[in-house]
Amino acid sequence: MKLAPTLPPPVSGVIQNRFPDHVVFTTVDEVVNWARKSSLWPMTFGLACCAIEMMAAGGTRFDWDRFGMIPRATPRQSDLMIVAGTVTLKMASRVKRLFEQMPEPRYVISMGSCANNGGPYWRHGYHVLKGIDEIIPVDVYVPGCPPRPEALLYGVMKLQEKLQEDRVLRKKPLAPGSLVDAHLDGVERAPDGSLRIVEPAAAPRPEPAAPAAPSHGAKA
Amino acid sequence: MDALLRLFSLIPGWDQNVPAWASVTLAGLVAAGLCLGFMSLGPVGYVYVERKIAGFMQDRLGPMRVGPWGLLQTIADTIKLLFKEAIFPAAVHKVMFVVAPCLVVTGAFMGFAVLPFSPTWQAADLDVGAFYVIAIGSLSTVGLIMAGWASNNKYALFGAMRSAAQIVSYEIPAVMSLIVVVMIAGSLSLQAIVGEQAGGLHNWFLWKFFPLNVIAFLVFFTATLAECNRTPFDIPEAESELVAGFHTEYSGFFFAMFFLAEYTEMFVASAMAAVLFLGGFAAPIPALQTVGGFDIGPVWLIAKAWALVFVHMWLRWTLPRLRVDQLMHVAWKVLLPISLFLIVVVGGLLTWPATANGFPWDRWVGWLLSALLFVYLATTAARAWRWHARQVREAVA
Amino acid sequence: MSAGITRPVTSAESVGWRIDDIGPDEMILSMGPQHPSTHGVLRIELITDGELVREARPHIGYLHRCFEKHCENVDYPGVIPYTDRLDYVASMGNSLGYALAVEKLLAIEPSPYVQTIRVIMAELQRIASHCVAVGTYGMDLGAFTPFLHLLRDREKILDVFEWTCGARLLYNYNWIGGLSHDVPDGFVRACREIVAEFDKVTWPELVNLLIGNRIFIERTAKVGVVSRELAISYDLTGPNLRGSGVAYDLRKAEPYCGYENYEFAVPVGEGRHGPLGSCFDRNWVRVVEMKESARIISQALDRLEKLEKTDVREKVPKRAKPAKGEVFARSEAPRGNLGYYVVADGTAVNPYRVKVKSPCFTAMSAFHHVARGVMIADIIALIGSFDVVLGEIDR
Amino acid sequence: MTPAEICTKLQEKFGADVVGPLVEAASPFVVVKTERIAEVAAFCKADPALVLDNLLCLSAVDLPKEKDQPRMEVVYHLFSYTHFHRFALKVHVPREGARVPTVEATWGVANWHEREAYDLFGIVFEGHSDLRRILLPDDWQGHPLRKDWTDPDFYNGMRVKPTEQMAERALKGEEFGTGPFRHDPENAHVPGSQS
Repeated sequence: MKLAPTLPPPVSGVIQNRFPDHVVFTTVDEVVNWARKSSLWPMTFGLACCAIEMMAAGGTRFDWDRFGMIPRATPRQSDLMIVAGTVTLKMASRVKRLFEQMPEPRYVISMGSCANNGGPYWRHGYHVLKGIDEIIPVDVYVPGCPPRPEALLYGVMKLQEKLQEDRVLRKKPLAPGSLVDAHLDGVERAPDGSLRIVEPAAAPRPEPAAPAAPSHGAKA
Repeated sequence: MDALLRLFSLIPGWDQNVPAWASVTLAGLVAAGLCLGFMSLGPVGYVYVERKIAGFMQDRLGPMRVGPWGLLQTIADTIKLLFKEAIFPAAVHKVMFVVAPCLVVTGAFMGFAVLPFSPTWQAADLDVGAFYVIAIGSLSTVGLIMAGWASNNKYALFGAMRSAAQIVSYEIPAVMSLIVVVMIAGSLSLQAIVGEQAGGLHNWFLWKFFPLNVIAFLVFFTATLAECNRTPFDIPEAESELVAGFHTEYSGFFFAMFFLAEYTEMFVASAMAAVLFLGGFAAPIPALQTVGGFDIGPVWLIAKAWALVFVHMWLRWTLPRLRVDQLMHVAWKVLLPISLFLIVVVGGLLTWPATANGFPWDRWVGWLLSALLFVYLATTAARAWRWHARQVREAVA
Repeated sequence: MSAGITRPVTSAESVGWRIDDIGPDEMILSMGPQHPSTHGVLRIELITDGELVREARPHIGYLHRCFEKHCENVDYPGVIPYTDRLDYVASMGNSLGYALAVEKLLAIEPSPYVQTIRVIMAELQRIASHCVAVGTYGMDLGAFTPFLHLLRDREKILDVFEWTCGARLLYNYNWIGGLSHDVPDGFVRACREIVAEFDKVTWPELVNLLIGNRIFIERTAKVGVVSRELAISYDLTGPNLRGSGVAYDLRKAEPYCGYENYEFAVPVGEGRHGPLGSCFDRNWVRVVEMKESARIISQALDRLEKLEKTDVREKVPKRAKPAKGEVFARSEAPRGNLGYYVVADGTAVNPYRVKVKSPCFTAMSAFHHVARGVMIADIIALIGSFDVVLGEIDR
Repeated sequence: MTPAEICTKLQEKFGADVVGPLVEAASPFVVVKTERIAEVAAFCKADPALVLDNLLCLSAVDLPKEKDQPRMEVVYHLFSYTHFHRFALKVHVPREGARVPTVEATWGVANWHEREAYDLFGIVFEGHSDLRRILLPDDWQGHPLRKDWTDPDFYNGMRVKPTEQMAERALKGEEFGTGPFRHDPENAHVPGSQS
């Protein structure tokens, strides 16, 4: 079953993802990708323990400014969200909103076990989100509790590698490795060649195993 | 512009065939293009330098990975911002939201029109050049308020109101200390002001009526620091208080425009300080004014302006920021009285009959007042330093 | 598309003020949970009239990680990693407090060698933690550079921790009845170097660059005055209490881990530049405490060299199962008195109930008192001066 | 004063309302009648010989399997910054419909402690100025630190209780990504294509 987040987004820009593979567009894509990966501005967004290690990564010894990373306080001006720490259920809606406030293209690094899957709070944490990928898509997972600053920087470098493969002007394949015209559930090709998301009702959606209505804990 | 027009007349047959208005328009466009290029490329340098300076002061390296020694860092930032989505939140006033950054950039950019890079390299030698720079500089206030209001965000509004209050307040001491220079030069034209200072280091207005003009320079520099929203006066975009101040809701290239305007304003303000007090394009030693027959005035002006920009950065990475009321206190209760006092004394010195009853009163009264002010300021400074040293000593003990 | 949140969370906001609560010229400013200087995920609602704050109301719980529930589900030693994550800036202090509480239940007395190492570690951690506290405080007020200088010097302390127990931030070091690892060879020398460098370089530099700065003093000295009565009523502890002039330090008043063997002063706020109990005083107490900690470390290192080396896991119980009973034990963590109330039911290997009295929780509960009538910029100065860590507030 | 002396003093003042004798534990305490706790608290703070001006900790304990009677306890750990002595008070409340008078007026810090006890145990503090949830979201159902608490499967569409399947994955070491936006090696999205 195909899951909704793996769908490529609908093509909306005038020049974005509209051109075939061609030496000109490839070069332009490379330049843009180089610029994007060289200037990843993270949001100053610390949740818990990992935020201290994130600060250390921005500090004197590890210094992520070497990679061109300047922390920005507002989501509008940041490219990268480093989810550093435990996401609780109360905070989850805020994290999601912050992610939505970031302009495209935006990237997410899930830093630390808690953000990856709930970490040590996985089993008994009645108020802990079981992984940030419950609510937002993640590009790179950095394991550790907390990860060392070097690990975070390695995660950033992995993201840079991933970014260099991105397609800005060129058309996107529907899934990596597949051909451009490969079929994907929930997406159809318009006569002009652009991709369109079909009505969500028609798209297969994951059904939670249990009903989504919260079953209450023991009441007093 | 004169230089451009002369350049045009070198083309055979130009003067005969091209009407004068066309020549002037063309020259204006070319001059504007040059300024624009200078202005847009400038921040590429400043941002890199600022990050390297910050790195140096904080014991780290700064940008290293993008190009050799990170030299391409700002270029990458610019390309990225160009290709970034520009978000228009649902509740913004769209027209104002777009116009605001344009207005801010325009305000910063128009200051270039009268900056004299050399006797001939100047877009327009207005008779009221000094006044023009100040007037056009406050255009950005309008832009900032528009940005804050149109964003429909409380933090942005706070930032806008703070910046309006700050820029309006600090303009007054800046103008007052500018008047001191204007009185000495007897002209508002920047060319004339620089012309008065030509002929070497000792002719700079900085040393005129020593130490009065040194104080005027410091007042002017402090006020422009505040007008550029730089630390310790960066409260309109105080990151730890107002998230990002008036540009909280701006993304992509609109944000880049604010960024551009900030650094351009910094350069214009520093260049103005250099023109008014440090001799502008005049070389410190007359022999260095030309190299191989070429006038290198522009180099001198840019070098002086950059030196002052460096001080801006130095302060930024050293000092904490003031609170709003303390900021107003500095403007209205410290800088304004000092600059008014300077106007009175310098004016008196300039208009006093040179020798009344055969006695050089002007010199004596002038030096006496100067000495009084100097003693006062020197003791204040010494007290402040002693106080700081005592704090440190007591703390360490 | 989104399979995450099925319905918007609106009712959580309903606890805020209503429209009747604010005057005609006032507005509500919501600060946090994502804000650069709320030190984590604190949310503060302010009623402001322009720049003036009439009323402030903190909302917490954005980092509630169910610590107390976990304690009831894991065994006694298993709680220690979770205590590390309470106050993640000062993990050594947290696990020490818990170990002390359970040792009281089990009636274990670790050897002097272990206790001395504990003291060294706790005091190193205090310096490291205050480095972050004072540094971020400077950053809140706009001075970026002191923060990075302090982070740089903190790294050296973390290096020693890493050398000893393998972790940089969360150590799981203070075990019940002992320690997880003995200190490595050369530990004493490394610590001496750190202390010497701290005394010679870091501390004078901090005072010169930040604390003695006129703007810093103007911003902090007359702001956020906490009286002695308010401090005691709201159970402010540690530097926050001492900043209000109460010279109460658990290391002196109820010594544990052999703190009675060391000579050190208890710094209190003196009202140097304004009323007693201001933000400056609280911060100043932290700054001086760092120096006193360095003094304790030097003495403890001397002591460690003279003591006979014992196995640090010698008294660690194989299976910790205390008899039925309960204990409330406090220790002086960098942020104040950290209390653990541990209830054992005598039948299980996991605690029946653990409640943490966290110093940041109580400090934050007094916040609305102090935040009345200040300016927005002072709110930031206030949060920083209480030095809250959200992991400990929300647990 | 020693705990015994404090206990005697309280018994003198409140008589039979100080229910139990002093329990000599690592932290000695007496049990007080629930209805009178506010008065006892005020007395403890005001009496010049006691001056227990500091509430160190207010904790609730759920004891559903207690032999004599299933109950909850609220424990007040007190300290004096004048005489430097410590003492503890306890009240017993029923597990259902627990109500305790607030001591907020005596110690300011009790405000938040009582809110926390209400949030996590469901104990209602009568007379409290602002009794609402403090740690958990307002629309949360139930009180998680009670012993009969079971995790709900979902809260607002977000999973709370891990499924067996997730547990299996975690055991196998497939640690990351259990959510709907999970990392799927076969369908890994191209960077920048998130929506």
